Amino acid sequence: MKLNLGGVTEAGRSKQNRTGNWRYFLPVVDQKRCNGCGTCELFCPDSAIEINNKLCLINTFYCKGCGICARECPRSAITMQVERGVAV
Amino acid sequence: MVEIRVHGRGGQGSVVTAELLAIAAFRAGKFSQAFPYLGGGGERRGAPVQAFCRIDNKPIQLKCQIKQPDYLIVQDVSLFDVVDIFQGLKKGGFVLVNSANGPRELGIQAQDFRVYNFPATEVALETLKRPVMNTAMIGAFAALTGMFDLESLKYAVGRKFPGEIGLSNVAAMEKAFRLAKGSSSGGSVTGEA
Amino acid sequence: MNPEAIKSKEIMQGSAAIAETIKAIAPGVIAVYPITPQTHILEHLARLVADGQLKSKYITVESEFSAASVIFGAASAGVRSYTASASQGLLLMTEVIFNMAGTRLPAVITAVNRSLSPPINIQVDHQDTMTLRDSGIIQIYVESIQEAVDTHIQIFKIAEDREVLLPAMVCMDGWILSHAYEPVTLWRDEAVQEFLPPFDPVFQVDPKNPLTYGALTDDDKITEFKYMVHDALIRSKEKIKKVAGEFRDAFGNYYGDVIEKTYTEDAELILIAMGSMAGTIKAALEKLRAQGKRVGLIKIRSFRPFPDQELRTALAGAKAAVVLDRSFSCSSGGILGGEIKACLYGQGGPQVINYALGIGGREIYPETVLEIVNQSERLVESGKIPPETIFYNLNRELL
Amino acid sequence: MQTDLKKNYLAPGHNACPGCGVAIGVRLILRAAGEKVVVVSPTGCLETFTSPYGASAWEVPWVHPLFENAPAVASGIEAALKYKGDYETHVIVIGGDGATFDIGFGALSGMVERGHDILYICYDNEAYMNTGIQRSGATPYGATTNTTPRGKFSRGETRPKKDLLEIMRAHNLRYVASATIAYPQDLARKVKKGLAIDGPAYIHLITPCNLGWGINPEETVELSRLIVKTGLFPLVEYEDGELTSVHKLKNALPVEEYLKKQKRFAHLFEEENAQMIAEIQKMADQNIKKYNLAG
Repeated sequence: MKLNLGGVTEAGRSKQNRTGNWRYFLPVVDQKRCNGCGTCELFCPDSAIEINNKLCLINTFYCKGCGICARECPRSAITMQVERGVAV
Repeated sequence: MVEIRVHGRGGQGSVVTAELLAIAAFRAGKFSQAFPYLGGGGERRGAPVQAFCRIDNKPIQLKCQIKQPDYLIVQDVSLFDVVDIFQGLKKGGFVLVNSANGPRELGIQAQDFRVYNFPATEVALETLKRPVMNTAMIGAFAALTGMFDLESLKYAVGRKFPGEIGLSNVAAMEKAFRLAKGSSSGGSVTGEA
Repeated sequence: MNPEAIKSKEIMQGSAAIAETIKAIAPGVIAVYPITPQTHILEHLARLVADGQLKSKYITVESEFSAASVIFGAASAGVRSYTASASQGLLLMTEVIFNMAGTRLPAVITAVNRSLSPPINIQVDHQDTMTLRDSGIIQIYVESIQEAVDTHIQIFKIAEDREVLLPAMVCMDGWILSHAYEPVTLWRDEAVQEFLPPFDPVFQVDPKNPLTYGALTDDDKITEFKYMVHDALIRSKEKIKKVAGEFRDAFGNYYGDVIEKTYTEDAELILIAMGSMAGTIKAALEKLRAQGKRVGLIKIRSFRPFPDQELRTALAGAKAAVVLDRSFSCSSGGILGGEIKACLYGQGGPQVINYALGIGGREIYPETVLEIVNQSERLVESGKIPPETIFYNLNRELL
Repeated sequence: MQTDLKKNYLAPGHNACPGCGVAIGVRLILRAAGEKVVVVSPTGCLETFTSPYGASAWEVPWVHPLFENAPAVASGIEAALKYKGDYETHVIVIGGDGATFDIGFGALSGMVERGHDILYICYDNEAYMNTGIQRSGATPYGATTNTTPRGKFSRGETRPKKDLLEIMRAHNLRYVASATIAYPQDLARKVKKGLAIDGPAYIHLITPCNLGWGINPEETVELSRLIVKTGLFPLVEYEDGELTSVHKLKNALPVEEYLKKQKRFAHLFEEENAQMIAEIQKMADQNIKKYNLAG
């Protein structure tokens, strides 16, 4: 693809990047405890959480596993679990 | 081509003198050019200043200072101690000094040039109530050289200084012109060849 | 001259003439910071804004660095923008100028040439703008106030051309042009506007189309981005030529395209110079020609883009090229001289004699030119042309 | 907790470190600011992790010029938009503490002094993090960085950080506030206020850097909360020169609670440095008194 003049580049193309493979720990949501308040979504630096119909969904394509969601969840509904295949 | 060099100190309107002469010459249908030399780093009052004016019948290509002037205008006698005023002055050249004192009293050994003096500061103080003598010097210079018509000079002063200040400067210039014209053989103007 | 395009024919100060021309060009944003000898331009513009004659956003910034940055921002938002500076101010802008070129923003700067510190000196030489030569900015040097006026009108058209999109600079000698009074023809605003189409950028900062400016790039693309600037600057040469021709058609004035040749056809010795000294050289040439000396002049209008091919062609028949540099690169010598040697190397052109002169306002008189021509003739005759730059009238007693 | 605006203007897939405080801050800022914005960012972490060519994370127009000129570039953009008759689009600068306190301070001062209608937000992580943790004018007393290391003769940064909030107040801005990412509603409200006023506004946003502060990625928000709760970073708001809101602290926590979690302050807990902690406690107490946080 030809380069744009002056290095001007299109919006939002970072979405193509898989940052999920940076992860050692995966947030796992206990949907019974979760009430879909959205605190985790608000604090997720990677825009990897979606609250859909009061349901908290982790986008593992992007989630880097920082654990802020688990730490900040007011109902302790998220736990960080060792990612499969990752030696700790 | 005629080349005029103006010597003065910052604040005496020397740069403007060169500009006014250039404007007047252009008004009279000539090609002309004026520009300053501000040595010593800038636009400060009291610092020695030189300004230059060229007048010709064809477009002027030269973009340099005037090394061998035909005419010198000296706005401040104190500069004789500081600057080599006469440097490069052409044989038969013309010098107008702002002073009530004649060349001999000023200690000028006129050799191959003519020196005139005119008390422009006095005229300026009388007319403008301020010691800004450049327009008076221009009036005297025009009268003594015959190089400029008064109408073109009045236009130049009016363009540079619109309003009241322009009118009083025109008055100073006209007064100096009359005085210098009337006494070019003596009186307050001394000529020496 | 096209009489219908004329607004006035007056003797006026160079700075005022530039300001009046900028008014006709009507940039949307003007950023200003005072530095001698450029201040008269921005003061005149301020009066035009104060009187409502100029509708630009006039921004009095806190440094030249910010002046350049403000016009960077305005240009990124698709608005024609302008500033003027000199000397240290231009160097303070350096980082932004590289950034403007790389981001392909066609803002215009009037560079009123002045020496660099230390020691501090407010007189003319070309060290300031020549130091910016690697940035990607277009640089056109002018000889007279009229040429400065006309070049400003041309340069916006060149810079804003979609095939160019680079910042541009009109380099005019401090004092000799900025503070001089010369007869100047100013052009009617309508005629200027007709000549100069509105700035129509390829990209612009706009919430309707959210683009990212100033991206990060690694080694996989960086050479290509930089090459694109290099290439656009080379290609701007054709635009400079084209716009010079269009200007002649519209207004009647012409100063050559990227170079201007005077008496070069049969010349054995060709002087090469930039800026106002070309006028003094032309006056000296009249005397030399009257003496039967076959001496000519090439005035370089466009230093960036560099007129390499044009110089090779114009110099083909000459015995020697005498390059008069108003700047130099420490330990290497005259900058223009060095570039001309490089462009002639291996091409079978004339020998190059390089003088550095006119530094910090040291005057260049017709006599200076005559003496340099004499010296150069002797050097050619002796076959002992020094490879290094000759510092003309260097007072060794002071060293 | 309510998340009133779901639109995300910082796309996922950016290169911020896991748990990055700046990324959280920028998401919250953009969410509050909405679509009609132009963001200008100086060189820094934010610029680096959001802007690879062909992979930008920005969903709003965004300009990165240089390290030290974002406020001036923003000034030019604001002037150009107004010149074009666009009075709706907001211009926001989001820059780090290095760009704000140090290298770009002149440009910031000029921008606000000239009265440009721009919201300037400093994300302050208290050192040059992008270049690998070197001190800045925002580095607090006692903190170690790679240019203020613990050594035989050194116990970290020797000077208190520059009080930029007061410096901006001295510019007579109509709106000056401090915020952290730990209080997102407060931050959103302040961003909206800063944008609503005509003229320049300044928000000082504290955002921990995990790497630079020596904390775990999951602790970012927690540390932003602790710095407030100790009184070391009061959340305040000035409108037209008047202090109009403060975040009250019923029982301020001792500064140790905040300091002990960070490797950059680890040496303060050595016996010989106890006085330094007392110094820092004094700073917190002065804040509590100055803003009447306890009352």
